[in-house]
Amino acid sequence: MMNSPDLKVNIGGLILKNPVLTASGTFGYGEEFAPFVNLHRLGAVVVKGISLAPRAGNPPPRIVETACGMLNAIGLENVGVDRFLAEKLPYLRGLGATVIVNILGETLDEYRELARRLGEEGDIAAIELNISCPNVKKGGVAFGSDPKMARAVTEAVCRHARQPVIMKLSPNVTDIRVIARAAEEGGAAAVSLINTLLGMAIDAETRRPKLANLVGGLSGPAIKPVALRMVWQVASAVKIPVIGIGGIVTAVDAIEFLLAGATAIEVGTANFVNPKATEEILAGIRSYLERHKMQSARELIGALAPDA
Amino acid sequence: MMNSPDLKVNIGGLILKNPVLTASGTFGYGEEFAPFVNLHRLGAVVVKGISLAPRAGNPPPRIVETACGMLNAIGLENVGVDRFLAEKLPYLRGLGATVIVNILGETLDEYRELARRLGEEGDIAAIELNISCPNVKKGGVAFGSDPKMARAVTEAVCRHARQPVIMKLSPNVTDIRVIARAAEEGGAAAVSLINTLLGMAIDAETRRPKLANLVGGLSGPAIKPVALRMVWQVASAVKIPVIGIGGIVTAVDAIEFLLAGATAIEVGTANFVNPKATEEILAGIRSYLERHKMQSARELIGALAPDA
Amino acid sequence: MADQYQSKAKVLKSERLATDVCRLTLLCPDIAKKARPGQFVMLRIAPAALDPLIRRPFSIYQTTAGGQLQILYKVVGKGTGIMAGLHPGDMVDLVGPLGTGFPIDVRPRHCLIGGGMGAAPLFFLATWLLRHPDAEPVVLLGARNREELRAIAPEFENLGIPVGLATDDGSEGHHGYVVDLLADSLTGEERPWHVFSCGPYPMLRAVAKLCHLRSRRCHVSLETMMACGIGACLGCALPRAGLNGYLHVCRDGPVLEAGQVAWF
Amino acid sequence: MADQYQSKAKVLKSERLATDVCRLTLLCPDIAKKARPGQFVMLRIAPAALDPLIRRPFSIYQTTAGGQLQILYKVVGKGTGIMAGLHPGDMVDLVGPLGTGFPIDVRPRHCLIGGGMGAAPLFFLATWLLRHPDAEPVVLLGARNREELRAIAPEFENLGIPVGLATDDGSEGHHGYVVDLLADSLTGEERPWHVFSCGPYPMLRAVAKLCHLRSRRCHVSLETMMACGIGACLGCALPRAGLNGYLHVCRDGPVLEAGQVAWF
Ligand SMILES: Cc1cc2nc3c(=O)[nH]c(=O)nc-3n(C[C@H](O)[C@H](O)[C@H](O)COP(=O)(O)OP(=O)(O)OC[C@H]3O[C@@H](n4cnc5c(N)ncnc54)[C@H](O)[C@@H]3O)c2cc1C
Ligand SMILES: Cc1cc2nc3c(=O)[nH]c(=O)nc-3n(C[C@H](O)[C@H](O)[C@H](O)COP(=O)(O)OP(=O)(O)OC[C@H]3O[C@@H](n4cnc5c(N)ncnc54)[C@H](O)[C@@H]3O)c2cc1C
Ligand SMILES: Cc1cc2nc3c(=O)[nH]c(=O)nc-3n(C[C@H](O)[C@H](O)[C@H](O)COP(=O)(O)O)c2cc1C
Ligand SMILES: Cc1cc2nc3c(=O)[nH]c(=O)nc-3n(C[C@H](O)[C@H](O)[C@H](O)COP(=O)(O)O)c2cc1C
Ligand code: FES
Ligand code: FES
Repeated sequence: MMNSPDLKVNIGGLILKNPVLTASGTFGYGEEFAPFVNLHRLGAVVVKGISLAPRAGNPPPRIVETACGMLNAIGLENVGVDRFLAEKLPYLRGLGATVIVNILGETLDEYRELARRLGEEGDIAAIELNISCPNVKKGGVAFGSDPKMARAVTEAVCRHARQPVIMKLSPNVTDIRVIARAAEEGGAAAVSLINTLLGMAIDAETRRPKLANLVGGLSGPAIKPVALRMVWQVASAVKIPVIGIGGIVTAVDAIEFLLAGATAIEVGTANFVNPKATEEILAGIRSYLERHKMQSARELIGALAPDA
Repeated sequence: MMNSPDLKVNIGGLILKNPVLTASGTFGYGEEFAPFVNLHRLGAVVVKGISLAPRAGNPPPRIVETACGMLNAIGLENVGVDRFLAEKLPYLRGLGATVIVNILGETLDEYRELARRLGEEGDIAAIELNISCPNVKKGGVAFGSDPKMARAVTEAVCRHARQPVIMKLSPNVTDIRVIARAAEEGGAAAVSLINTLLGMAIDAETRRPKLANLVGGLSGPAIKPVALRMVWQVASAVKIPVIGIGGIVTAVDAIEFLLAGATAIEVGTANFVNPKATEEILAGIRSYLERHKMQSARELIGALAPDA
Repeated sequence: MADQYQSKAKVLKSERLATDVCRLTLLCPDIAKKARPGQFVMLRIAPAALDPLIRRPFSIYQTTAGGQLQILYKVVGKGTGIMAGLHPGDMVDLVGPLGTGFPIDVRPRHCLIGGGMGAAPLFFLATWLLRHPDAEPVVLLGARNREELRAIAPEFENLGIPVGLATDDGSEGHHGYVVDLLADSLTGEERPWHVFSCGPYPMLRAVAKLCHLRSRRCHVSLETMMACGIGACLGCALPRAGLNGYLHVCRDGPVLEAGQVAWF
Repeated sequence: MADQYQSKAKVLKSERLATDVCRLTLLCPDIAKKARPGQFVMLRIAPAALDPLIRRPFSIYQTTAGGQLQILYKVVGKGTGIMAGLHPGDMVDLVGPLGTGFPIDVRPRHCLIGGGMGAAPLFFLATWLLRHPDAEPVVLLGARNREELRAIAPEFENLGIPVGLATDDGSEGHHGYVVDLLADSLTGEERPWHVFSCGPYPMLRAVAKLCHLRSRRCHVSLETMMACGIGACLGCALPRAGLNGYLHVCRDGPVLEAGQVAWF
């Protein structure tokens, strides 16, 4: 009999039990999914983006469905780093989940301070740096589309964090490889992509935008082809691991990202559609490996055949 | 009784009977849709992109379905300008259709020569300049993402064409307004957007790309939120008219683009899904105007209410 | 939050009660068993496709001991349009039971006031209240017209409790808003009144205002756009009274004390 | 191209003939009336949703005077999975009839060789050939196993013509490829043979090669990815013999003379 395939992957020194992670903002603080998923079985739980101070977020409507996708303009509502550490982290710790904290700031100082605070917590496995969220006017967009600023944030965070730092990239740029390389040069242990595409929805009857914020971030299966292309481009442009995100719903989707060069993947909008998505994807990757008689999930990474 | 609403719109001096056009490459040379649509009733028929010499296009597979969209890497297959003028244009002329010719070249000289040739034809209403098709390695991408080159092509074509020139914009850029302004400065009578988003699809079983060309252009309802956002951004960045394209399937979709600031719209992938889409959209816009007691389609242009 | 399930449910019955009012009967024992009045489910209508992508929230209309769960709904768009075409034997996918239910205290008298499909959770509530011998609930129902009202009212009338009716077009009952009937219903001071309401936002606002002026305890069941239904996406935000941040309707609600809400 | 229609068609029957082989009977008089063997339709399976977005091409299996049109199909993915769940009364949307049909010339003898669902257009062709008293068609059918073969073969057998059978697993007929039966079938030189084939690409290539070596006239019905089916998208390209540009299967085909194709 064959051994069960080895699912471990290495994200810049951090060994994860498997390549299936949750995407920030789509999995709450983890607890919300406890009725549906065994959190400790996931590669990691990436929690909702945390800022230094709590944020109330944008006025509603904040979300709207689009064709095979959704727009969100949550406005980075979160409990702030203090309450996160006091109220949310202990629960995940208690379950033995691997925790990655997604952070966001509006200034270099905020990022630095967040990195310092989280660095003090031994059981936070990694920090994911969100410099790409398109919803907030200040900061967000500029950091994510300017390679110099992207590099500066990465450097600042890496200097203060004790954990590996994952830089999360925005797709709303002409050449995402340039930003990925800036993150690599800044010391990022890995890059994750893509964050949402900037989009808009209008109600033809009322003639008003469907989101109070006018524009929002597009996610879900609709964006998968764009995400897959960018992961494939970035994987050959940097030497650090790439985490693939965007429209992953099934194990087949996840495997496509691994083949395109991702070392791990994050499941986002699919968690809303199918709360059990992450565990089902994990099971599906395992049975794919068994069916194809592969020993390790790592054999899939970048294993795209050269020609159609 | 109220008069039937006025559907006429003005694209840089060219008066179109209504704002419903076809998107290049999705309506063949018009003739293919004659069993389904009265071509002369449309605002204009925008034909498949024409180059100076005929092009055979890319090897198959050229298309693949994605969630609420499709990827194509046709490779700009077309009969070339000579056969277009000799074999295709007369049919459309005979039906009394308003014809806009989409053109593509790999050098400034090719664009110039195409503009000159088409300029000689009195019954071509306008030229749409495709500098954004992501499928062809040479030329295409560079012109579309560099404002200087975009301006240079526009100037070259405008100098030689007798018709209004519409510059078609690529969405694969950090700030589409910059390219739109370059086109405006170059003398474009209008801009049309968006062309396809660059995407990719992989077959997890064979581990091969699903398109022989590896990457292709994403179109269809999936991209509508991105298109709508870009149209809204560009409409407030330039003074020339904007033609909205991207995922339009129904009259409601079309009206959303008009509200976002488009003067006219082009229907693309929807023609495959519903060959009668263009005429149905036209009928739907008319009944919307009647229901809302509006005299003219022009009242909808940019009429987005300021706040949600 | 432990008692939440994701379950595939078989369609047992798919009925049309009026032109655009339908009722779906599903077999879903785990959710049916735990559901309380005011709670809702998130329904994935066409699990084989990615459009519609996002689940749709529906109040639970009724459950049976046999593990059945009913939804009363109006066809308003794509998802409900597809729902109306479901056949017995088709499979849907449910997440639930979700949200807070109506707080049930049998000391006061209860006035249940619903507009349109807002009747759905109130019917479930009425059946629960009637389990208690002291309960004397009063129901007020509003609908656009007689046809819609006839799709909703009979099941309440069969409970043998007083039911006041109103239609927008006057084709049955009071010609006007159902809220117009509320003031006259909240009479008798032997027992305090507790008002429960569900329906369109302007109606709930009017109910909340009247209850505030009359110092009646009032709970409303509210709707916002929801992506997850379980408190994870933060999409269902509703301004909190005093504009002190946001409530999240899927988790803090959908049933909220009227005073918690910043009414606009 | 004038005789093409876009029509809403009502599902009359939705049958499962084997584990993954189904047959759909639609009421679609305009298309049924004009359809010829070898032509196909583009089916929009779930017109109320945008996923699956692109129409799916299916050969026409049979038409009736009453305006019915049948499709024989295998459940292979999302679209056909949803098709298999259609109920009588559901509506689908068709574009057709599309493409070139089989060129019918009654002077030669005809050998129809089909693999799997490739049998579908050949059945329509067989019924047309039999309208002519001189026709003596021979049919060869291949399938994965007996179950699949039994879903396909009986209707051919009922026509009272010779039917040769093969299965991949040997559970019925020849154990191996149906092409293995072809050489022995093309005997007798009184009338020239005309071979018509539809099935998986490797099978068609083998048929084309054998016919080329034996100088038999051969038409094949090919499949490529199609978005429009009407010659507009240029997606259905197939390399032309001599690698001299591309054929477009929806318009130049799906039935092509074997010699037109660059076989790989
Ligand atoms: C807690 C709760 C309980 C509800 N209970 C009932 C009920 O018992 N019976 C009933 O008929 N309706 C109920 N609704 C409303 C119901 O969810 C919508 O009518 C339904 O989602 C419409 O789907 P659609 O695809 O047909 O409409 P669409 O065409 O998608 O949109 C039409 C409108 O439906 C609403 N809607 C669509 N998607 C959502 C969503 N994900 N979350 C919230 N609203 C949405 C929006 O107002 C939207 O403008 C409830 C809503 C909530 C939040
Ligand atoms: C001219 C023609 C006639 C056909 N006739 C029949 C028939 O009579 N019976 C039958 O069972 N099948 C027939 N097919 C194949 C049939 O179109 C596919 O099996 C069907 O589209 C699968 O859809 P799906 O959504 O289930 O598969 P998906 O999950 O979407 O994909 C599975 C596979 O189906 C094929 N496919 C999917 N979409 C298309 C498309 N738009 N165009 C072409 N191929 C596609 C591809 O090979 C794809 O890899 C025919 C194909 C063509 C081109
Ligand atoms: C409701 C919602 C909230 C999100 N919040 C965050 C966030 O706080 N930080 C972040 O980096 N990304 C956030 N994202 C982006 C996701 O993490 C992910 O990058 C994106 O949704 C694409 O993946 P998907 O298509 O699988 O959803 C959010 C996405 C959604 C839908
Ligand atoms: C099959 C196909 C071929 C296309 N060919 C061209 C082309 O030749 N020239 C061009 O400018 N755009 C071309 N496009 C882009 C469309 O004109 C349009 O910009 C794009 O598809 C977005 O619109 P849609 O979502 O409505 O399809 C093509 C699109 C498709 C799907
Ligand atoms: S619907 Fe997601 S948090 Fe309420
Ligand atoms: S399928 Fe579109 S050209 Fe053949």
